[in-house]
Amino acid sequence: MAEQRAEFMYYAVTLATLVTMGLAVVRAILGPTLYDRVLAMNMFGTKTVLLLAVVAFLFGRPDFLDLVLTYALINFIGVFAVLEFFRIRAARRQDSGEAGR
Amino acid sequence: MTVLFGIFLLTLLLITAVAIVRARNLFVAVMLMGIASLLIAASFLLLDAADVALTEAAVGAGVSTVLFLSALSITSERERASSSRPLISLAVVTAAALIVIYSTFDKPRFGDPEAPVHSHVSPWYIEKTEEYMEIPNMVTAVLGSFRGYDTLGEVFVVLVAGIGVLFLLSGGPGFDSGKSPPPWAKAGLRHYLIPRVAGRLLIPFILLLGLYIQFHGEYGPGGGFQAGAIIAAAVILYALLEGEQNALKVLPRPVLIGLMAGGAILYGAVGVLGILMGGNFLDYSVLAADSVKGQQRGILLIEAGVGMTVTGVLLSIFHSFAARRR
Amino acid sequence: MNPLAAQMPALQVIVPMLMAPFVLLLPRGLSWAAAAAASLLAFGIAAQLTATVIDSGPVAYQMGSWPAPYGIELSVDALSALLLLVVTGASSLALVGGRASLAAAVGEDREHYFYAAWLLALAGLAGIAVSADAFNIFVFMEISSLASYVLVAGGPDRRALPAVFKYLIMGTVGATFYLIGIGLIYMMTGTLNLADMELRIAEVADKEPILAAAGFITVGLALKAAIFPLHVWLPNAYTYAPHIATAFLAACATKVSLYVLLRFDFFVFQQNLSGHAFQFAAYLMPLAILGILVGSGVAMFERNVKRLLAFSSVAQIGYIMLGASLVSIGGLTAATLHLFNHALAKGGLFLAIAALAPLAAGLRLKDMGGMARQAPWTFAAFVVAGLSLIGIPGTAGFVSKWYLVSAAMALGAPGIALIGVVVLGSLMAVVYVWRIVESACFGEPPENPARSAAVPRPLGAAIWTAALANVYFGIAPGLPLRLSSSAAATLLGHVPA
Amino acid sequence: MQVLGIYYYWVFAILLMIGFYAVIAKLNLVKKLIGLTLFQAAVFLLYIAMGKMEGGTAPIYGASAEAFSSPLPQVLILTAIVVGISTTALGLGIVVRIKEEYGSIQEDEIQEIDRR
Repeated sequence: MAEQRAEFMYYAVTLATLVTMGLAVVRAILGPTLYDRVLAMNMFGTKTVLLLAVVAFLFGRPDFLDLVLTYALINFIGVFAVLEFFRIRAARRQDSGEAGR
Repeated sequence: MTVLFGIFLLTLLLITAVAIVRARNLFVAVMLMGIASLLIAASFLLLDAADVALTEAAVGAGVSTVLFLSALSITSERERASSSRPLISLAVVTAAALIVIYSTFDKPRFGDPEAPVHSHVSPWYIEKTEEYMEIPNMVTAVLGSFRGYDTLGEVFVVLVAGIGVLFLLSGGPGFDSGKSPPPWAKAGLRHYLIPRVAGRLLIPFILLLGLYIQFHGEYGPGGGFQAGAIIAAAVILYALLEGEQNALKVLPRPVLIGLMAGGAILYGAVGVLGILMGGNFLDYSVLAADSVKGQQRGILLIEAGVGMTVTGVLLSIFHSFAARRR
Repeated sequence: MNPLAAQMPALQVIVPMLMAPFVLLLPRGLSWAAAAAASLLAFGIAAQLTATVIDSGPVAYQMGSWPAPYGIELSVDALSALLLLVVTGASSLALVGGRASLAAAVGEDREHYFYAAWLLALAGLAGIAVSADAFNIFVFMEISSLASYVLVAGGPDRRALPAVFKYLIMGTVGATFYLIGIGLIYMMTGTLNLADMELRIAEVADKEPILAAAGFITVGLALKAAIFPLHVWLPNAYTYAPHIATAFLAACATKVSLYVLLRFDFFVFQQNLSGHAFQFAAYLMPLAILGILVGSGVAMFERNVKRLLAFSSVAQIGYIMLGASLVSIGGLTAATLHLFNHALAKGGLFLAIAALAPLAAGLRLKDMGGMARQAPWTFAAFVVAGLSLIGIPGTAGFVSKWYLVSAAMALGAPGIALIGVVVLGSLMAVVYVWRIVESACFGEPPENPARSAAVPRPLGAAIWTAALANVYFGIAPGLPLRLSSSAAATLLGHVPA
Repeated sequence: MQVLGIYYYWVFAILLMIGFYAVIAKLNLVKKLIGLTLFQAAVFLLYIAMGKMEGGTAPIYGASAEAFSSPLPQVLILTAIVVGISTTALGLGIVVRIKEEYGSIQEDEIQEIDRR
């Protein structure tokens, strides 16, 4: 009984996560600004981490949590790469703006 | 229920793919690529491919995003003018799609345990991994030993990509070692307090995770390639935080080239050792008195070689791109 | 048997392959020597393997000592031996002769990357030739392709870059098509080993996935082999690559893809797809004929010498396909023999171009003026190789065309038309080779006199080796003929009578 | 289960074609590379889907696992993913050099410059 209830919960959580992922994708595609999309991608990464964690339990292979950890850290680095990209872009625009003047 | 999950993820994937092709801004396309890659990785996990899911996430969402962004920050992010001959292209594509869909008629039922894929070669691997190697992860067993020659080839594909990027970006008008890059190019995110603190805190853990994935690959999902990508990602994170120049001080270019060449040589040397000890190339069972021990030792060594080469190549490529920003 | 002899198929690949990372680590001055030594050693191994194959038939090798369908198997038969000779021979000649020319094109500070990539291209091509595993062929195809992108990108002209980008895109699409094809076959048979595949595919031969797989593999490999109309990446890639790299790639890169195509068509599909002979005749023969005519036709009007020769390569690939599409002993002998002979002729021509290039800045026809007087010996070798390309009796090119013509003759009436095509193609070759000779002998020398007329000794030696080989194999075609007729017999042995 | 099976192959076909369309129709070189990545990803999906076995689990010996999905397609795709990223990296290197030499990453503009 308890197991069944746990499995039901796993399914419910997975479903909820999937819906959130869908929403994040919608935001990423619609935009409108770049920052919306960056945020959406970051959120999507987080949701993937959650999804995989739940699925690992659902499949009865909790050893897959290693994978989840990797996803979380990779996602983190991805955000930093984007931040650096924005920084360089801003700096370059400033440079070329000054050169233009 | 899992059927529904699968269908949902795949549908999202298709929508994202269309959005990627339609996006005018290349930066947006790269962001969406990251999402698509995570969707693919999640689908892989639902299909029982844990190792592949790990690789796809590390490569698709991690490495390839970083590479595309580095390239975009040198080139430009707007896509001008749309497409050439869209109608002809669409016709070609539709024709090819019909052939592909035609080809899926009369294929074995999805998941059928009697399908040739599951009944011919695979059962041998599933059965013999235990007997010959005594390691739980069959993917690592097949990758490292049964089809170790493919993996050797894979390492050299990575190596040639590294050589190629180094070759291309060590010439041409953008290459000028005498000129120092503008101050903004080398600063990194050093002046932003929160990213810096949070990032620096995480680097050791990422390195630790990388080492874990490297040496745990025989027991769980993971292995040299994934570990190499993760370790490279940790160093790239350091470079993003502290500036590329400082990362080069920690791991200078010659060290990186040494890593990439050394890993490939290590892999090859293990293979040649097999010949010298009286077996065939890449025969690990002769490496120790006990053939099971020999196999385990061989797989451990070649995975280390893969990890070294991948780390070296990814970092060399990253630095080559970063050096071009001016 | 000597224990090392049993390891030859593996050594053939790993000698050049493992030398590549060492080239990265060695002091800069040694990189050329290391590359040339590894390449010569590989040539020695290829010669040894050829001798073994001639003496005692095909050699098989189990990687990692795992039994065949589970582990990866290597196998060397007459066809692969022929190809190995071409690949390692072209690489060795080009490397030995090409040091100065490459240093000028690539620049000494990044030379070592170039030589490492060269070795990996060589290892990749050799790896395809010895492999008996469908997926392993894909992996080595990618090594050789990525490495050859690097080689082409080493060209001094900036136009090399768009050319190599196109090459990369089309090459990757081709390789991915091939991957889809073997995926579908794997889905239906559960195996990747070619010999095992041949057995197991018989049960499912008429299912749709196999038909689609045949299509994907053929199109993918045709892209890589630059079979007309999928050749568009080739002319620019050959034109803007460093001259020595062009000599190497023109001699063997597309040939290896052709080899894989032949292997799949004859070993895996031929006996299993109904009406296969008909398919060959129906689809590949017209393409081969069009390739010969269009390639030669464009070459006749081309003004850049390297591009002219590149279009001629498209035509020559047409001859090889034409021979194969006859699906007869004679046709296949002619095809495999032409594979060898064309490599000799084209390799020699491009090597000579490398020697003449410093004298003729843009390598357009009008830049060639006075070449025959400025560098008479080199130009004489160029003419010898050119005659072989045309197929003049006494040169290697004649032998393969002769076999092609006699194979076509066996067909009866339709064969006459094919002979017509071969003769017409050869006449067109006379025209485009003559255009070069004409401007070199009678053209006005360019206004600024040449910077240096001296051809480096090793390059001269390499050019004359190639030219004399063209004559030698034209008069005594024993070795390649033996290999190619044995290869033809093996290929046809897989076709039900 | 069968619906999902068919759906996997259809998604493979459609994704393949979306990527292929981007490769042949788009003029921007980076976009071409992005298309190439999608194109290859579709093939990965084909292989992994054929390796799935009903009732199987990931091919790692575990406490309760008895039936396993096939490890071989997974190994092949691991290699293919690595090959894919290598190609992309080399392609991006070429694009960067093209941008420096021509000041553009649009195919039509580059052809225009060369014709001059």
